[in-house]
Amino acid sequence: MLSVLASASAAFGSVLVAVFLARGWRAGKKGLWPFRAPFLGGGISETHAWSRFHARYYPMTLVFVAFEMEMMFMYPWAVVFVEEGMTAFADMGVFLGLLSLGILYAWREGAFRWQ
Amino acid sequence: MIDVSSPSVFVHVSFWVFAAAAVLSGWRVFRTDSMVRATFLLLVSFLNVGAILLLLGGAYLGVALLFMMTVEMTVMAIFMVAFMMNPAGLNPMVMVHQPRLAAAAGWVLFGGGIVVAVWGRFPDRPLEPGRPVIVELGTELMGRSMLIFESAAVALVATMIGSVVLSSRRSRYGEAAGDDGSLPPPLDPVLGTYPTGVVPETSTDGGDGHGGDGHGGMH
Amino acid sequence: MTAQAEVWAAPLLTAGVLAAGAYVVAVLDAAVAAAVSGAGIGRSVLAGPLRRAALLVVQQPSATERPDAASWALAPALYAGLAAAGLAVIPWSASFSVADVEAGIVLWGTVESLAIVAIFLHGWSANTHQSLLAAYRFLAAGLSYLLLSMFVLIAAAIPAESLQLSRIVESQHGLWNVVRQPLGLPLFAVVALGSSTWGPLNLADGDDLSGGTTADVSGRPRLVWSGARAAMLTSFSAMAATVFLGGWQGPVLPGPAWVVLKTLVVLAALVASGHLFARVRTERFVTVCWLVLLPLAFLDLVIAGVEAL
Amino acid sequence: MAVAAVRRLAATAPVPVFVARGGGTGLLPVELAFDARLRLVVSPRHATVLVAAGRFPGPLGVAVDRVHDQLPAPRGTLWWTADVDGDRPAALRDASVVTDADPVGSVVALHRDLCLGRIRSDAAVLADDPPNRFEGRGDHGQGGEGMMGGVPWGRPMAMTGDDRDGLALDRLPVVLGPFLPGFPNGLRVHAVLQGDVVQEAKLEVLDLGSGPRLDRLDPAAGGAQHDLRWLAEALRLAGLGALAVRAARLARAAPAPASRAALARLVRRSGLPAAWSGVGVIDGEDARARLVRRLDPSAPEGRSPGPSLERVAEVLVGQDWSDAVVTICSFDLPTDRAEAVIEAQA
Amino acid sequence: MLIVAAALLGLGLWGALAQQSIVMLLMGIELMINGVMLAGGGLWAYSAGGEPKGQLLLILAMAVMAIEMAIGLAVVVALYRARQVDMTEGLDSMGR
Repeated sequence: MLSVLASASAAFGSVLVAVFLARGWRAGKKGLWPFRAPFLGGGISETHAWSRFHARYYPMTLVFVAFEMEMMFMYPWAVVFVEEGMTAFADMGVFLGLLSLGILYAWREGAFRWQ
Repeated sequence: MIDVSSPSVFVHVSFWVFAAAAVLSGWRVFRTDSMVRATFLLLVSFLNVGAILLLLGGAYLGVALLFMMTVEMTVMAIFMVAFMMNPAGLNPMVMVHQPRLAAAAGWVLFGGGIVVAVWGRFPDRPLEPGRPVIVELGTELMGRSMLIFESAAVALVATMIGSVVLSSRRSRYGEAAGDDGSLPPPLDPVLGTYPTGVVPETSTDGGDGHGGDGHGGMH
Repeated sequence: MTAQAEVWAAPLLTAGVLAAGAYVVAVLDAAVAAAVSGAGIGRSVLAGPLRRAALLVVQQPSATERPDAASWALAPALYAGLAAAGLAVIPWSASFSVADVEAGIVLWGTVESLAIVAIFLHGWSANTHQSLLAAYRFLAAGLSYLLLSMFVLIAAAIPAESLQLSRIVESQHGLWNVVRQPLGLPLFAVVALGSSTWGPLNLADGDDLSGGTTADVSGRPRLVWSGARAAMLTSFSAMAATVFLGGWQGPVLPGPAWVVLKTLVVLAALVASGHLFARVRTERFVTVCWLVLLPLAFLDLVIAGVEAL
Repeated sequence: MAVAAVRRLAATAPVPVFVARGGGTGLLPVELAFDARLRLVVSPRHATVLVAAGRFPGPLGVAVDRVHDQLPAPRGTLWWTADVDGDRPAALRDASVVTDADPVGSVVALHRDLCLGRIRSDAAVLADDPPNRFEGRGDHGQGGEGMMGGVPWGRPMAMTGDDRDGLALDRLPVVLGPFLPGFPNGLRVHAVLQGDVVQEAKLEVLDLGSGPRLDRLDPAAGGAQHDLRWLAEALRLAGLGALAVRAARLARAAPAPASRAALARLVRRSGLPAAWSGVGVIDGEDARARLVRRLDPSAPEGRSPGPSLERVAEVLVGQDWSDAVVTICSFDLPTDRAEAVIEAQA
Repeated sequence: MLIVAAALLGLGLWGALAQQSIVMLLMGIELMINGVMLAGGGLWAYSAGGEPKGQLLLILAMAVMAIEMAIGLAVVVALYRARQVDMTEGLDSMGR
């Protein structure tokens, strides 16, 4: 675990330093105003791009969080699968069945489409 | 695997680094203007607690916390940006109420925690190194705690359904809006009053009065 | 190797492999592009990546009116760090891996989900329109493909009776997972393309949004970001080779050579797919992911389960 | 020393070129698209050389000025035109002018000289002013007032507005184009985006001027050439850059039917038709149908000028911006690109 | 260990009580659960001898957090859709 952390932080640190050296802490103060305008193909924007962004796929993300949590039970389950045999297999059936139910319902409600 | 019963100096140092980072980022969550930063600062706090759990020998618990919280905070960020005014903190802001009471309550809880931590008596039964914690968890799930585990699964499916019911469009438009799922009603009925192609004005009255600081005066 | 030496050697090894991997990705990419475009592969393919990198070093770094400067620098750094973390758990031979973490595949899940955060931050921080649009459409896809990866990795863990990657490699003795669980590798390839926003799943940096999250990035920050993307693709290929192609196992050659060889094969396939398949539409991808690919991942798990009984 | 070596290496890199197409150029300038010494890029931030191709009267010139100032240093500009006496926006005042059919040599030389420091990087042409004055104003000296008001760092924040799904979040009024990937010459979109969805759209074609043309379509094969140029643009949009180069190479002259069929096969296998199905439907025809029609070498080559801008604007409303770009690209909009074919066939 | 956990709990409570916005309130609650996780992990490792039930408990705490967040955010969407409310003050009278 320590080596993972060491590798990750080494790569992280060196890249962070590289980017800061290149761009500086105050990236917002570098360059002339026309250079810093957002690229819109020669067009312009009146407002900041940062806004209350309407992502439209909210239900999908919430289904995803619940789903993800279910998966957290699956990891230890996979480890003892062979040991437990049929019990674990039946359990998997119940589990996947429940998940499919959730997905089917979300799909019927159109959670995966948003336009 | 780290020996919990006799940790090395390195483990002690790492613990205090992670702990300090967790508390510091937890505090910064409520002190930053940008909602995206706030969310990911909370994530940093979680990641540090995950790292501490790993130090404690929770080989699965720690990583699971890292994984789960990353996902949750990513989703959180979407909502933070969408449902907070001024999500990027372009104008510095303070949006609090009853700050004194809240701070006092926080300090009291902290003090109570310290009392419990320092004077409380806990059994001294440390985790033996080399214990197969992941396999044990799996066996526990399949054995004695099967019911708990299954009911958690059911609760989560209920959560899925509940959150879809609450957040999907159908709850507003109902069946009448369309016959294929919650396919959005066509845009025109809603925006029908505007001829397409009109360049909008950006005056504040284009919205619903959300602009400005009308919210602050409600209390 | 002693524990102390390992901690010092680990960053050097992973960084070296990732740098080499990023270069190989650039060369492969140029070669496939030349072949597909009908120009023929020339000698410039080898020097090309270095020249382009040199140009980015010379170029003025971009700025925008009011970016989130800290996050803008943090995003590529986080992304590169994740590629390194992912690579660190890959076993190179029966006896050596940088860090054979007990919950290796869960750690990989963390890498994938944090990669989503890194890409989103990269698009958000610039405070420009096209990068913001790209960040959000990527997020929709990212939250969809992540589940596939969990399922196929759990399926691989079943016969190994462990979440540890070395055990997963050992469990493939005699029969690789790519045969035993035929759905695993293609589904994992989808995750790999998504996490490095490559080819048909290049939703974050797509040309239709003028480069997406990189639309307003130039110079060294852009070099670092492209390098990190290529490094991420390398890490994913190594992971695919480990989990589905038997990792270090193979006759005659030593273990590490097999890992490199198999990684290159996966890498070539992934890079080629980038020039042969068009970018997917976000909304359609999300639907297909949940309604077609996810049931396939269920099936993969069932196949693995039946086999293990 | 090391810096000089890096600069020498950079000078030999394939030149990243951003092309701004003005009047009289038709579609994607194929001469630039398939040469291995160049690399067409989609954002000025990625380029060292700006090639302004054709005529730039009035507002089109202003757009070129904006893009010109967004190129990072070292940057240079080349005006590729058949009419040196035409309007010359500020960005092109000091640009080298190329009138011959093949500007690649000049672009490469310009890039080399820039990287080696033999010539100075182009200076900005627009005034160094923020969009709005803000310094020292407002509650915190950054131009903002209260929670949402003022002009923090020079721009106001977007305000909320109604949306079809009942969540009234921020609306972003933007003017996009004309130099975006997939956009025909001179097209500009005035749009209001809520999230990534287009809420309102108005299309406008900027004045493209008149005079001699840059593109020389073969009158006999003009339709096929035009189709291939269009295809190159579309493939680039879909992330298939290598296939786009292939299409551009074929578009140089009257293409052989066999090589055209081979390209069509590759495009069909790429999944692009599937990705475009259901996008931008007008008169029951979607972007996929328009793509497939152009892939077929035996199809009649006559082109109608396409739907009116108003009808396209109607289709854009309700799509997300990525789909809107595909929709715009999929038509022969009544701008310069259609005009070129009609001229060639006349 | 427990002191750090207490600090996180305190911070979380302060955040949850002081913040006006519903989403920020959720963040405060999450931070409190974070403290609970830390305390639980510490007790599991030092006082429960690595009993598997302790692990299960912590995983369940994670599940509670996920459920809390999913439902909480869904409520935010529903409220905002219905009444354009995103502040706790806007909820003074539920029947409105």
